[in-house]
Amino acid sequence: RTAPQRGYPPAQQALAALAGKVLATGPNGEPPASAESVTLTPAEIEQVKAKKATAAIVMHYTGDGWTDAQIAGLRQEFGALGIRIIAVTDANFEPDKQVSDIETVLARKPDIIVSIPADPVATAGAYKQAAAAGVKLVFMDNVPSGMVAGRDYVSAVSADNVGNGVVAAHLMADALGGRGDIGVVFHEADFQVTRQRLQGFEQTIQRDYPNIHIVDRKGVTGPDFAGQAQAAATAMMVKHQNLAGIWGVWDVPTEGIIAAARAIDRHDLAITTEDLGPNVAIALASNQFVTGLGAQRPFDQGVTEAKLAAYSLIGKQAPPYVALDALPVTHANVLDAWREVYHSDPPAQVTESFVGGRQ
Amino acid sequence: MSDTTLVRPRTTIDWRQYAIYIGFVVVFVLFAIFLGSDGFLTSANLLNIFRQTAIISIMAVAMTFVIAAAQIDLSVGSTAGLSSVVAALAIAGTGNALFGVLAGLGVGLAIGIINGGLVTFLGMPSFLVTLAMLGIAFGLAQFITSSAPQPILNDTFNAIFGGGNLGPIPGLLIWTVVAVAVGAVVLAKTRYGRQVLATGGNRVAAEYSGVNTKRITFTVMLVSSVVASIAGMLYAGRLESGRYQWGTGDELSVIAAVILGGTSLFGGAGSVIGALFGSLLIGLINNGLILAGLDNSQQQIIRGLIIIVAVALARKK
Amino acid sequence: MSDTTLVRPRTTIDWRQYAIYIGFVVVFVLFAIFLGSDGFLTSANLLNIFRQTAIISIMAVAMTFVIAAAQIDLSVGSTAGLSSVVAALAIAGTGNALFGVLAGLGVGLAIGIINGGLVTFLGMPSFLVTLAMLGIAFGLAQFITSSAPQPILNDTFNAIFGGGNLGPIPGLLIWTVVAVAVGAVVLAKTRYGRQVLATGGNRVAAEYSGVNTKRITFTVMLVSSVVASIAGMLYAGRLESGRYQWGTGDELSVIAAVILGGTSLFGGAGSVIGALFGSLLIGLINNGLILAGLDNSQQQIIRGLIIIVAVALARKK
Amino acid sequence: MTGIEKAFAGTPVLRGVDFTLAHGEVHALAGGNGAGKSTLMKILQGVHRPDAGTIRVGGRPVEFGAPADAEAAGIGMVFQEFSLVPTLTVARNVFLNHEPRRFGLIDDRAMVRRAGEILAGMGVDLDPTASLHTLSTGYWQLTEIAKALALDAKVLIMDEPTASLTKSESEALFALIERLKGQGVSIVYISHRMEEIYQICDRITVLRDGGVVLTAALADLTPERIVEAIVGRRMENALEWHERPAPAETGTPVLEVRNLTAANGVTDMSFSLYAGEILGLAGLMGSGRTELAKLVFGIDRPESGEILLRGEPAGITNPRIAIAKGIALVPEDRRRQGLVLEHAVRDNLLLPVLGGLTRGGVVDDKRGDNLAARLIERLQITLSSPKRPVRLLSGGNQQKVVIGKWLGREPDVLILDEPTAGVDIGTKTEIIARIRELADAGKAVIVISSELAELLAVSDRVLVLRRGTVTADLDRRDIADEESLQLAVQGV
Ligand SMILES: Nc1ncnc2c1ncn2[C@@H]1O[C@H](COP(=O)(O)OP(=O)(O)OP(=O)(O)O)[C@@H](O)[C@H]1O
Ligand SMILES: Nc1ncnc2c1ncn2[C@@H]1O[C@H](COP(=O)(O)OP(=O)(O)OP(=O)(O)O)[C@@H](O)[C@H]1O
Ligand SMILES: [Mg+2]
Ligand SMILES: [Mg+2]
Repeated sequence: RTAPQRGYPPAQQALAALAGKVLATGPNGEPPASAESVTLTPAEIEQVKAKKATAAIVMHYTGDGWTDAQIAGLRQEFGALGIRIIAVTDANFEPDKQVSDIETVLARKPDIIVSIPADPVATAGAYKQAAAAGVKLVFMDNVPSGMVAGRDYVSAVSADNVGNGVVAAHLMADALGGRGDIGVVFHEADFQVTRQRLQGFEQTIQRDYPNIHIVDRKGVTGPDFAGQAQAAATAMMVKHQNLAGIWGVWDVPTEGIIAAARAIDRHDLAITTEDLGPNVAIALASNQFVTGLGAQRPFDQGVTEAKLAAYSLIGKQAPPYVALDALPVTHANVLDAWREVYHSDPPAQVTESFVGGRQ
Repeated sequence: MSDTTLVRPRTTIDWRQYAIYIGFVVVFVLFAIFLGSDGFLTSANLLNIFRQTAIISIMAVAMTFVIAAAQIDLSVGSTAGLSSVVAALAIAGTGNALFGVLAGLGVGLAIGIINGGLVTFLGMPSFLVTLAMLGIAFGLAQFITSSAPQPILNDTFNAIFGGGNLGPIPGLLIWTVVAVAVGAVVLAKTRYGRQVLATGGNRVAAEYSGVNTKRITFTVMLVSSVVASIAGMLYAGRLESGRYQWGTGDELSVIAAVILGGTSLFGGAGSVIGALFGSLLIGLINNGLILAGLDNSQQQIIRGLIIIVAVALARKK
Repeated sequence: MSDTTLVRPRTTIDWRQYAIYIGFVVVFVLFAIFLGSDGFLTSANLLNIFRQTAIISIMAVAMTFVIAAAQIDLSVGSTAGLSSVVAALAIAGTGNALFGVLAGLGVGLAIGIINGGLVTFLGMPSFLVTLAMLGIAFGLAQFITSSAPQPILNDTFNAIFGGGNLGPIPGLLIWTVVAVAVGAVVLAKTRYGRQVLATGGNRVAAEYSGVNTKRITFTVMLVSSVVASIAGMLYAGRLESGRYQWGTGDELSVIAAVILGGTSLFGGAGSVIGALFGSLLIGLINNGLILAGLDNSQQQIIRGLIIIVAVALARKK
Repeated sequence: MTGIEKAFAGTPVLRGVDFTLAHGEVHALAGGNGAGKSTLMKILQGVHRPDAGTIRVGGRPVEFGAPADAEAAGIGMVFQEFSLVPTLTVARNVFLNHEPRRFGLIDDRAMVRRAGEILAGMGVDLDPTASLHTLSTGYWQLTEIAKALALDAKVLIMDEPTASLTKSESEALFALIERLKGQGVSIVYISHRMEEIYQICDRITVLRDGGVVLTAALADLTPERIVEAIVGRRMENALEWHERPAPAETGTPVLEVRNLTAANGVTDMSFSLYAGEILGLAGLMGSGRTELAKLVFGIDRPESGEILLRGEPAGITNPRIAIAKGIALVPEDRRRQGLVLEHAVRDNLLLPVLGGLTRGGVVDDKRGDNLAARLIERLQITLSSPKRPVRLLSGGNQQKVVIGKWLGREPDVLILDEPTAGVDIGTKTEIIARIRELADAGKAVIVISSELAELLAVSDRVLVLRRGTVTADLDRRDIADEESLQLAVQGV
């Protein structure tokens, strides 16, 4: 096994060309509007404040950095708009629990529900019930089946998950110098967000990089994503002695991949993934294992969702689908990327472990 | 020399008798006081609590028999999941709700016969058998659907199972009442119920008394699976789709409800009504904590504390 | 618990003796034959099996004592999670690995004292107490970290706990060997071990024989939590970070390993070596099925089938 | 012990009991079932704490919070309900919590050896490595005794140690007691068997309803006087044999066993039982009496030979069929085979007859309660309430519940395995009378008893079993006395 030499110009050009572009389209094929286009005038903000509205945030899950940043963004913007948050629920990825959560928060008669459906089919009934009760709905990432923007809900705001996959693919190609065998650790569930990432990654590899071969794919189902991913990655490396890289569908499974590579001394393994979690950020900063990732902008996404909710209160016409482009993150820009994604300084551990001087 | 402090029969420890009811009332009153303004007491919300706990309550009725017979069934959750997808597929295939129901029940029967058979005739520990079955049923459900949800467009089915209401009363509430009523009478008032308790209390003595303990063990496992398959269809009807994840992790909630209700994990004692209130207590807490606007981590902490305190307080009485 | 445990189906005793070892050998041989070409037999892979099962094995040692004493501990998984984040925070705060370890152990001690105290002195069922504690510890871990992972940059800590190797031997393997050796000797060869078995086998008889059954119950619960907190630090070391999800769902795997190993859920019997092989068997199956390239749903099905068949076959012997 | 008082759940059990045990004496403690014997001794052993009264050991007042304290004070006890762990071996039970250790670790080999020595000292051949749950009551009893002996106690309490032993084990035990006495050990001996008490005891204390009604040296007491003290009224000797009109041993027997052989030890056994007959089974422990009962009742399966019921092959493959065909078994081991200890007395009594109580699928609790009440009445079962767990009953009262379960119905063939173990004289008479009643009503009865006197009192005919086969079939009238039967049993 020869250590791949990093750096592959075609990949770098592809990334440059991608900057600011959104590849995904809305749930009903709507073209994406940009987040920057969603704004409120001071007058409109006063109008909203006067409404003294309440909002409930109904999440599929609240256990990771991404949902945290989303909620932080929502809290900040709702605060600024004088909208009170009366409940934040966590369905622990269980659609039936989410249905219960919706029923329960409806008992508190919120004006707004910002939510990410854990399942587009199963939760539709409950969301329709909410819409019928006159609650303004704003969705993140994913929309319940059979609901129409403008009629049943205000708008859907999503990260460009396809784009994130594409970015990670180009970063992988760059790290492998355009050639080598790689493995894929994907999310074995019917979850649109993670499916789009997989699709973006694999299609890009197959389309743009004929010398890179996906030789093994293994799914993780949770709850122990890291543990499952470690077992999967280990098996891949045992079976394919010259495996050059592995893509992880988001940062938690990727931590398992890192542990696997570390455990069996594969320090030359190139790992790319999605989402800028602290641990993968540290890996990037310290130049270990992770060579790059595609990051969403969950905080901005939250802010945008809050603004769109405000639109509905004052009857302002909202775009049906808003998407935020994917942010390529490498060792070089990891600290800046953190500030951009979370609107806060990177944790000490990340800055400390940055090798090769401050930026 | 007969004393007045009549402890009811089949008591292992007295607290079991009333703990759950006291705990339930205490928690309810507290919520009513502090969350009344947040819509806790609205009839809509109270019905929510029933709706949200119905499926667990129904499985808890059957689990009460299983545990009273000194067995355990960890496969109820994934049996529900498998039944939900099989029913959905059958409906999609035949367009006929009845076939869906039969297919779902078939799943329960098959799994129950396997669980019961292995435990009864090979003498394998029910913990292992049903744990293995948990994986098998879950895997099968995921495999045959390649983990995609199976929408159910048949309104009759969705109305009967979970979705519909009878006037103001949610269908799920009716399902619960029926299941609990039947279960309570059978366990407390029929020969079969007494034999279940005897089998769980002392299998050899029951055998010497002419109880067919193999039959008892087999039937409690069978019924548990069949009820779980009905629960699966209730999920399917309520969520208008079958999905392999329906019911994931329910086994723990169901067993918790049963134990909260005063049934001993070691068998020989059991209370169906207690199990219902165990299930309601958990649902009540979840509902109240969400209305209180706590986030998930805080909910988890407080739920745990409430359960401990409720049981401990009642224990003192 | 009551004298009714005087009677237990004989079957729960016979098959246990060898089931797990036979099952283990059979599965291993099959995998060696069919997966040899996929690198199953490479020393790297065999070490992987140990590495991947180590944490479960270690918790299973302590759980063997808990179950042999006729108790149960559902809180081990989330105790591990809480200890991992507390240790990580302490290291981040003090920059000193030792403080991290002490903080982690402190978590185990605190939880163990609460669990043990409630079970022993309030006579609450350990199932409920530890189920409640599962939620509390999980919620706390999520709350104090606001569900963010806590990276650990201290190389000493990461090397000692899980990360490092001693020459070719993974540190986790050494942890396992030590835990199993100590556990096996204490259970089989010391008076404390006998007292645990007696307490679980017939509490009243143990009391009559001068055994302080309260002390036994308290200590098994305490040790279980402390060991779980060590397991949590092993997660932290292996994944170079503390996170509230570490250990989620481990309670079932741990209990399954113990039962597979021939310990009766009804207490009174227990085998630490058996529990180790129970844990290894599960890990072996997972490893083999992943190498075989099956997707998760197929793995689930086959794992279940293998467990049933392995136990059933051994049962016949 | 002076002024000892104890109440359970408000029910007084001991009302100011004084009890003194002299150095090196064997002191009998007698009384009806539920009189408070075991409770009194459990207080001395530190299991229960007295509500009032003081305990002195060697003149010094002591407070026992737990059995460990009593053991430390040199007191050991053979518990009536046993203090054994079924999942452990005989040896591990014998040395439970006192295991011999080397370098801090348990020395199992030494333990097995010493357990073997103790058992040998009791004249018992029992494998110390046998797991207890595979053994029958007789062996549990012996293990329990060995366990107490292993303590080398200065004061030894024996609560009905011979209840499920046969004569030969009992004799060995008595010899041992003599030796211990010689070594200055003081012994409290609880028993319902008059002849034992006379054989080995120096003094006796009689309890009735939790109070002492008699304490005296045995030398100055007649058996009648003691019985009167126990039951509170004069009564004729229970174990008097009344010759009954011998049933016609012609025509087809109700039960016939031909060349029966089974894995449980029964080999080539043959006999027949006629309507209206009471057949006694005598034998040493392990002689296969219980095993025979288990075969007839369908618990165990025969390998060869046949069982005929009224001339027809019985075809009994499980207890349910046996019961349906009119056979009832009062099992030997009340704790393991007879009772659901956590369940109410009432529920235990009704368990076998629930079918008959069911109306429209639902059990008629009113009729059930009445039936239970009648049985409790007839058997003089002492309890605070039929709805309380049978576990809380005294040993003898528990045994009465087991018998009551089957007296509730009218079986054609009634098999009683050690039915009067632990039952007091008053009730023993009642039970024997009931057995005769059934026989007179044309029912066939098999009585297994290790108390030969009792066997001779009820039987019309006695089968002697040895190593699982019939070695003698004696008409009661041809048996001169207990000794001659004992010789037949031992096969000399
Ligand atoms: N733990 C307990 N709780 C409640 N009542 C009890 C308990 N133990 C004993 N009793 C009651 O105390 C009374 C005396 O019981 P004890 O066992 O001392 O009688 P005993 O003289 O030993 O009778 P036997 O000859 O049948 O053994 C009985 O009525 C019994 O029901
Ligand atoms: N030496 C021994 N070691 C271990 N187990 C024994 C031994 N002897 C007998 N047994 C067990 O005890 C049972 C037979 O003894 P048991 O005492 O029940 O016979 P029995 O004829 O009923 O005599 P008794 O009625 O006096 O007990 C058998 O089931 C066997 O399992
Ligand atoms: Mg007694
Ligand atoms: Mg016998």
